[in-house]
Amino acid sequence: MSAPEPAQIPILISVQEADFDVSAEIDALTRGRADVGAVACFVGLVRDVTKAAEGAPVMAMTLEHYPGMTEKSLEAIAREAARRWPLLGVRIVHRVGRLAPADRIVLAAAASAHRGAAFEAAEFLMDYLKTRAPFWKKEETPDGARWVDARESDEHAAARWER
Amino acid sequence: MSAPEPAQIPILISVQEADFDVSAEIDALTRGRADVGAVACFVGLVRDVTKAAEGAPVMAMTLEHYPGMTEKSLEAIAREAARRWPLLGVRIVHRVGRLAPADRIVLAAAASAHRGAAFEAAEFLMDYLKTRAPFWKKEETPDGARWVDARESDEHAAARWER
Amino acid sequence: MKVLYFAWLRERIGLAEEDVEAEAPDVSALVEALRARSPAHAAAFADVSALRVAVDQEAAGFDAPLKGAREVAFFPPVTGG
Amino acid sequence: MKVLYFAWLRERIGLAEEDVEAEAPDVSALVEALRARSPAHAAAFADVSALRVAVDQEAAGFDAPLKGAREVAFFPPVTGG
Repeated sequence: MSAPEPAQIPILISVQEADFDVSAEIDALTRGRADVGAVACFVGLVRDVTKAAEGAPVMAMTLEHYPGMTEKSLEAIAREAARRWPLLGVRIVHRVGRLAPADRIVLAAAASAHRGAAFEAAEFLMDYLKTRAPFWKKEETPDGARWVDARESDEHAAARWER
Repeated sequence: MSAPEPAQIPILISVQEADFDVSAEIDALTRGRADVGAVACFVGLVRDVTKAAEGAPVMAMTLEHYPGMTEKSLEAIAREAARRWPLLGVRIVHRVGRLAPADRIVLAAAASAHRGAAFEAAEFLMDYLKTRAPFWKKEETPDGARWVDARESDEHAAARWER
Repeated sequence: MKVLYFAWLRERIGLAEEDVEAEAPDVSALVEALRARSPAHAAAFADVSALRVAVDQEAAGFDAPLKGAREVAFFPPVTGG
Repeated sequence: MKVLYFAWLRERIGLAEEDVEAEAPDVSALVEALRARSPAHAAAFADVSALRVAVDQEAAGFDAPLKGAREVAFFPPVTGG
């Protein structure tokens, strides 16, 4: 069974050290077009508590990635979302390098005519990004630096979309 | 059975003619705090096709509301979301007055430590807003102006959250 | 008691609000009293299943009591967002 | 063939990448060859269930064939987003 190819829609992927502006990124999906009725977006930020202990304060975080594969995997995730939902645009921005608590890490946004598809696609983008895109977080705490462990809950979240 | 009251969190509600800036609104939920790891947000925009026919072009739309009740109902919806999910902040902005195609209509954003709660709460906010907040849309088309009919699909979406 | 109308109900009745002195025990009784006000009222309230009501700015049913109520609003199902 | 390491695997082996001339038919055979390179390699690859692999920048399994492969990357489960 081969699913029909979705119409070409804007799929915009960035992996960058620089911060991003959420308004500008959403505008890039909607500017000059009046068929978009809904944009669902997600912003992930650095928390100052470690996920493992919810205790030791995080002073900073470094995000490592796999240049070359990263962009490809994010684009594949976006294209899979566009295959599953009637989307009109997808935007993913993921930062790398050293980040401080409260810094933005990631933006995932999906545009559609209606909100159901936009919400589901945005959640799908994040669940797949969390489990399939080659990023690794290293947290700096008073006890030293350590690599963040993968979360089983992220695997469960991604498994919801398997089919 | 009385559910425990959630801790006081920022619940920011605006009903206004002016446009809004998504970045600034998200910043208002996250500025100066590093416990927020996730913000899910939704932006609704004016489409240039009527929902009924998906045919006749919409030239403009006027949003009427019930001053006094509007803010109260939006705040009640936000508080209900905060009772159901471990949220760290809620922001709703809804515009009223005359809007053109591609104009922003509504912003709903939910902040939490983790993305699952943020996504579900943002979707809940929109489903309840669509069916419980006193706004009415009137579309201007070449065939004349007409009030938008309520959508059964919105009732179904809201019914998911009944309990 | 202040009675408010919104959206197409406001347009059909030709009024955004009016003061009504009615001894109506509940919303349905108030609707009966309003229907008697004018042919426009009667036409607008012909099918109340198409309407929603709020009593003192809280969503209510047509069987809601009106004792002590200061403001009753009638409107079509909402379509914001 | 270029072999890449990321995150704690990179730190344990002490290399981000290296060129490997191995006649490994699949990823598991490559892992065997890498283990023989140094005690650090052997320790890092002691438990491959903790590792993931990509062949030519596509996620793959440890049974993936390496015929024609130009770049193989090993890394822990991803933790971005």
